[in-house]
Amino acid sequence: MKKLINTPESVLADALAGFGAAHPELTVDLVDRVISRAARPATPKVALVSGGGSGHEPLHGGFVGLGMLDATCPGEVFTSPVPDQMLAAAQAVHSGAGVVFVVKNYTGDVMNFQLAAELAAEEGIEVRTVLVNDDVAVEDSTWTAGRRGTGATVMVEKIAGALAERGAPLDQVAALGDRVNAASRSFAIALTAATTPAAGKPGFDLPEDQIEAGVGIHGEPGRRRETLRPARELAAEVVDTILADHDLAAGDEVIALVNGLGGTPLLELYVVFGEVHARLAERGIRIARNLVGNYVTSLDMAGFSLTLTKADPDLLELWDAPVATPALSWS
Amino acid sequence: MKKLINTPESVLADALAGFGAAHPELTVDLVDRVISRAARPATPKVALVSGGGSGHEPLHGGFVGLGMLDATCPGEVFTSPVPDQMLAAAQAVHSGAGVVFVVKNYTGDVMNFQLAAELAAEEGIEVRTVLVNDDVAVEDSTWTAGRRGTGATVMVEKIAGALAERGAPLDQVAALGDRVNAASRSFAIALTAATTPAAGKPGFDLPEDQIEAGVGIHGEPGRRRETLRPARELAAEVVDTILADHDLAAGDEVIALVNGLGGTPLLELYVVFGEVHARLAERGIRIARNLVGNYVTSLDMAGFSLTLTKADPDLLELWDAPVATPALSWS
Amino acid sequence: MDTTLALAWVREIASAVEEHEAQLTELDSAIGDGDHGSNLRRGFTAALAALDGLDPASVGAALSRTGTTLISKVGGASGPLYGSAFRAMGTALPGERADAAEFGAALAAGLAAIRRLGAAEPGDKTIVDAWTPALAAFELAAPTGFAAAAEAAAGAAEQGMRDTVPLQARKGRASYLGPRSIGHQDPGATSTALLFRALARVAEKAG
Amino acid sequence: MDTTLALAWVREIASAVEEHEAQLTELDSAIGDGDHGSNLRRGFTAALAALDGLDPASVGAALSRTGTTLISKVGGASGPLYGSAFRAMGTALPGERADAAEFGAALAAGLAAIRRLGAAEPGDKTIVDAWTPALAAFELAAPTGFAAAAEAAAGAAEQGMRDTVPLQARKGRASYLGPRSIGHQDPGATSTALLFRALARVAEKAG
Ligand SMILES: Nc1ncnc2c1ncn2[C@@H]1O[C@H](COP(=O)(O)OP(=O)(O)O)[C@@H](O)[C@H]1O
Ligand SMILES: Nc1ncnc2c1ncn2[C@@H]1O[C@H](COP(=O)(O)OP(=O)(O)O)[C@@H](O)[C@H]1O
Ligand SMILES: [Mg+2]
Ligand SMILES: [Mg+2]
Ligand SMILES: [Mg+2]
Ligand SMILES: [Mg+2]
Repeated sequence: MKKLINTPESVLADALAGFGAAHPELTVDLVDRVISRAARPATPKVALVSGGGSGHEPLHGGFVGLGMLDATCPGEVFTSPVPDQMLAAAQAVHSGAGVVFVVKNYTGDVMNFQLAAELAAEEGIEVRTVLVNDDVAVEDSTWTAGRRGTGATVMVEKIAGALAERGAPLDQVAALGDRVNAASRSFAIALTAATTPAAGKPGFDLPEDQIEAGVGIHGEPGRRRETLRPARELAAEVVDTILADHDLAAGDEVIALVNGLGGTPLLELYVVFGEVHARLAERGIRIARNLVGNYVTSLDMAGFSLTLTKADPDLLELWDAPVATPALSWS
Repeated sequence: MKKLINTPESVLADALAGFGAAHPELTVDLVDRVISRAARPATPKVALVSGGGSGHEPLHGGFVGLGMLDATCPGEVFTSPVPDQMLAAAQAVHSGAGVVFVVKNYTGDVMNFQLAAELAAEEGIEVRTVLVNDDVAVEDSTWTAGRRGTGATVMVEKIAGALAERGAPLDQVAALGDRVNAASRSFAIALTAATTPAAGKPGFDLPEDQIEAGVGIHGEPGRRRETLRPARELAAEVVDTILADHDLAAGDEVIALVNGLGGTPLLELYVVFGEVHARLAERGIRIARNLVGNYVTSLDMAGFSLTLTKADPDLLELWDAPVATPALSWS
Repeated sequence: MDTTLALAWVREIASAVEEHEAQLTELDSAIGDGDHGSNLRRGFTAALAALDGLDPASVGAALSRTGTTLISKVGGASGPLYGSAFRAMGTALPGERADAAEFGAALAAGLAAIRRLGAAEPGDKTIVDAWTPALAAFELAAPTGFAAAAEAAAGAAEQGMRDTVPLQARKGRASYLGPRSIGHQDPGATSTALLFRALARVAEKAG
Repeated sequence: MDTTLALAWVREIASAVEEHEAQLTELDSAIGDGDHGSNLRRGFTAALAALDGLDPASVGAALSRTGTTLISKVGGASGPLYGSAFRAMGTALPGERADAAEFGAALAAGLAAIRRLGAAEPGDKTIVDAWTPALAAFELAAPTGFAAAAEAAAGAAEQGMRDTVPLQARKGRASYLGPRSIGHQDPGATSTALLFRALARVAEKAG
């Protein structure tokens, strides 16, 4: 394992210190491990708080700022943060209008945020939870842990964040978050496995001509192993898998995220985007907005995920609203 | 070799098609291989044109837009573009106020841009060339090819681009580009080698506990092989190497770029930034502005480079000026 | 069980977790995200620190403190699950000592907390698959004394742990693998077996 | 040399480059960026297409066209260098045929173009280190006829190529490696040797 770290144990603390030094416009609490906006809102606004394991950067710290998250609490690498952190994050940014927890659907994240919501309620903070579960690779039933939350998190945080910025009330912001999640589906393909600092070796072995289809963002293997094929075929497979599960028809518009998992050159992500674009065009579906780059990563994993969010004029208008965060910024 | 491509031969064409689909605000000429701003300036302005081999994304295509480049011409992977492309780029954005070529100092880039400048002059386009040569790993003498251009390219393109946007004349924009370059120094460390689609295997082998110090961005080996050490020690080595060659004293301010080479997780880049920040602070040098992320990459290479640009109020003011490009955006 | 034994149990778990950290991580790498070992080590190291110098008034005090620490230090799935279990056990043991029957009831409260929070059924390939047979064995053997009950529970937990191998996971991260989770031993069931083996060891030493 | 031979030379180079693409890439990976093989293949494939159907009026016409194509298709260091060299050779050969002395002068013009653009000295571990001895050998043997001169040039180019191994690069990408460039054969000198070997081959065939 080769990593630019001091020790596996200190990665999170060291990265947070660096993040704080790099982003003076944000407040980084190194003790509670909370990243929050330094400026408090002039009038009370709904606070968006997210959090999850580290190793997915820029998610979530890179999305704290105007028009998106108010705070986040990073856990250890690939490990959900603890309720104390979540509570501290909520307390740091609660301005009286309530807090929305944006939670990716993983057993650990869900349980810890549930305990945190109970603690917050005891402190008199009103909390709503938006559960993100967009990964169609995973079987979804009442008997399973359900679908994972992946790329749609960016969509939910951007769009619900824009609405919160406009002063919408708690229930409305949470309902919009749910709506964006329901309109989103994702699927990922990995060319290599991620190596966590703690494990020190790749989560799984993958021969030179093999890929894992249906992987998550925590280094776990996917649903099946396949042969590496040209980008055109992989993109078609991913698009078709998503469309088979998505309420999208010819004439519809989407927001598309072609997301790098951390170890894939941007050049290749643009190749994939071109193929996704072409495949959707064949189906009569137009990409109205897009992001291409590393947004929800899995450390050094090579590969990509595609997220498609069915768009409508309301969602597009909120998508276009100004945002100013380390990783997403436009006006 | 595992890559998200169709064929090694079509990588550039496919990526450009994807880039064009992803960025409708830019014009992508797939025949001449030129990326340029779609909107023409209302009044003549100096046009900034850069270009170089592909595989360094977001450089340069990701820096085309308001406040930065007017056009770029991507070459094949790690191969300088050809004079025809450079001329086409200049012609696409020349509005009567002249063109500045921002050229990274590599034999191929320099010679091709030189031929292009001759062609442009024949077409009546006034051209100035800003040569970027910031890499202190390389011996600089009249007997050698001189220092490579790396991270400082971002600084030059951002700051000279801001001045051009304000309507400054050709010589002034070029002179500022030269000044930014002269104020900048870089040094890079690689943990792994890059694999080009054409070669199909890593440019060099690097054992599990070894790193290459003083690497460039074209997959070439570095100046020396060293043992992997904690991020703190590597950052100190890089900072000290740069300071030994830089006119920086206690009390000075810098713009710092901690740049990922393509395969290093952002989490680790923040660890490195924290250590760089601390080391500079020990020397009394303050980081006034910074970028942390993948800006000048070398395909899938793991590692980082550090660029320090000595700042003054003028440079900082231009650095802070609005920019709206795919990879750099603020207002 | 008395307060000294409760403290000794947590210490014994901590050293077992430290010793088996790599194994837990290995198992979690195969069907999860490779952090179960470091998660539990971080948690029980913190628990040791939290218990340091503590003079617990009840058997449950040390366990409650351990649970609270796990919740606030571990994260992931195992943090809230084990944390809630220890808190529930702590609440169920308010006295200065507890006999085997009382301790069995506490173990039952622990399992109930895990199932309330995680909603896993036996057979889902989780902690529940080791804890459930361990509890049953403990209760069955309780009349023969604490040490014997703990020994029976440890053996049953280990059997439950091994029995997770052929199961397809339906809860936790391993469920994302679908049929590919079959053939691997569950990391959480493995750490539960360590927990019960630690109990048997301190109980035997205490005589 | 006549126009047919000039065309044959470019075609022979193209097939030599295709055959040795992997070797050139390998050499360029060791001390450069691993694209010399694909650069030249792209260039000479384009040159073949540009020459297709061309009925050159002079020996130089085919070479000029080749040079222009290399400049506009190759990029990198080798594109402008070889491109300018072929253009200079083309300009130096305005007639329908050229004898060995005239062709030697064209080779000299090619080398001058390379050195004007690239500013490399002999010993800098570049194209110049193969072209310089090749030119000298060609001129020396010119009186004995074109084929013999070309054969001598090819041998000298190959010797020059091998002699780059112990050199430390002072120009081009390999110079960034400093002393670590020592012990590797220069890719550009290698492709120059291919160029001259192709010349010897077509000259011999033409008798
Ligand atoms: N819903 C659940 N109920 C009981 N145990 C569970 C549940 N989900 C996961 N687990 C247990 O947690 C273990 C994984 O713990 P850990 O690796 O620390 O957390 P994470 O999965 O968040 O990385 C699994 O092996 C499994 O035994
Ligand atoms: N200044 C120069 N003069 C002559 N030849 C040079 C010079 N610089 C580089 N070369 C030659 O170019 C070769 C590399 O060509 P190529 O790999 O195609 O271009 P690049 O270095 O831009 O990738 C080197 O092996 C060397 O022989
Ligand atoms: Mg985890
Ligand atoms: Mg090159
Ligand atoms: Mg885990
Ligand atoms: Mg090369």
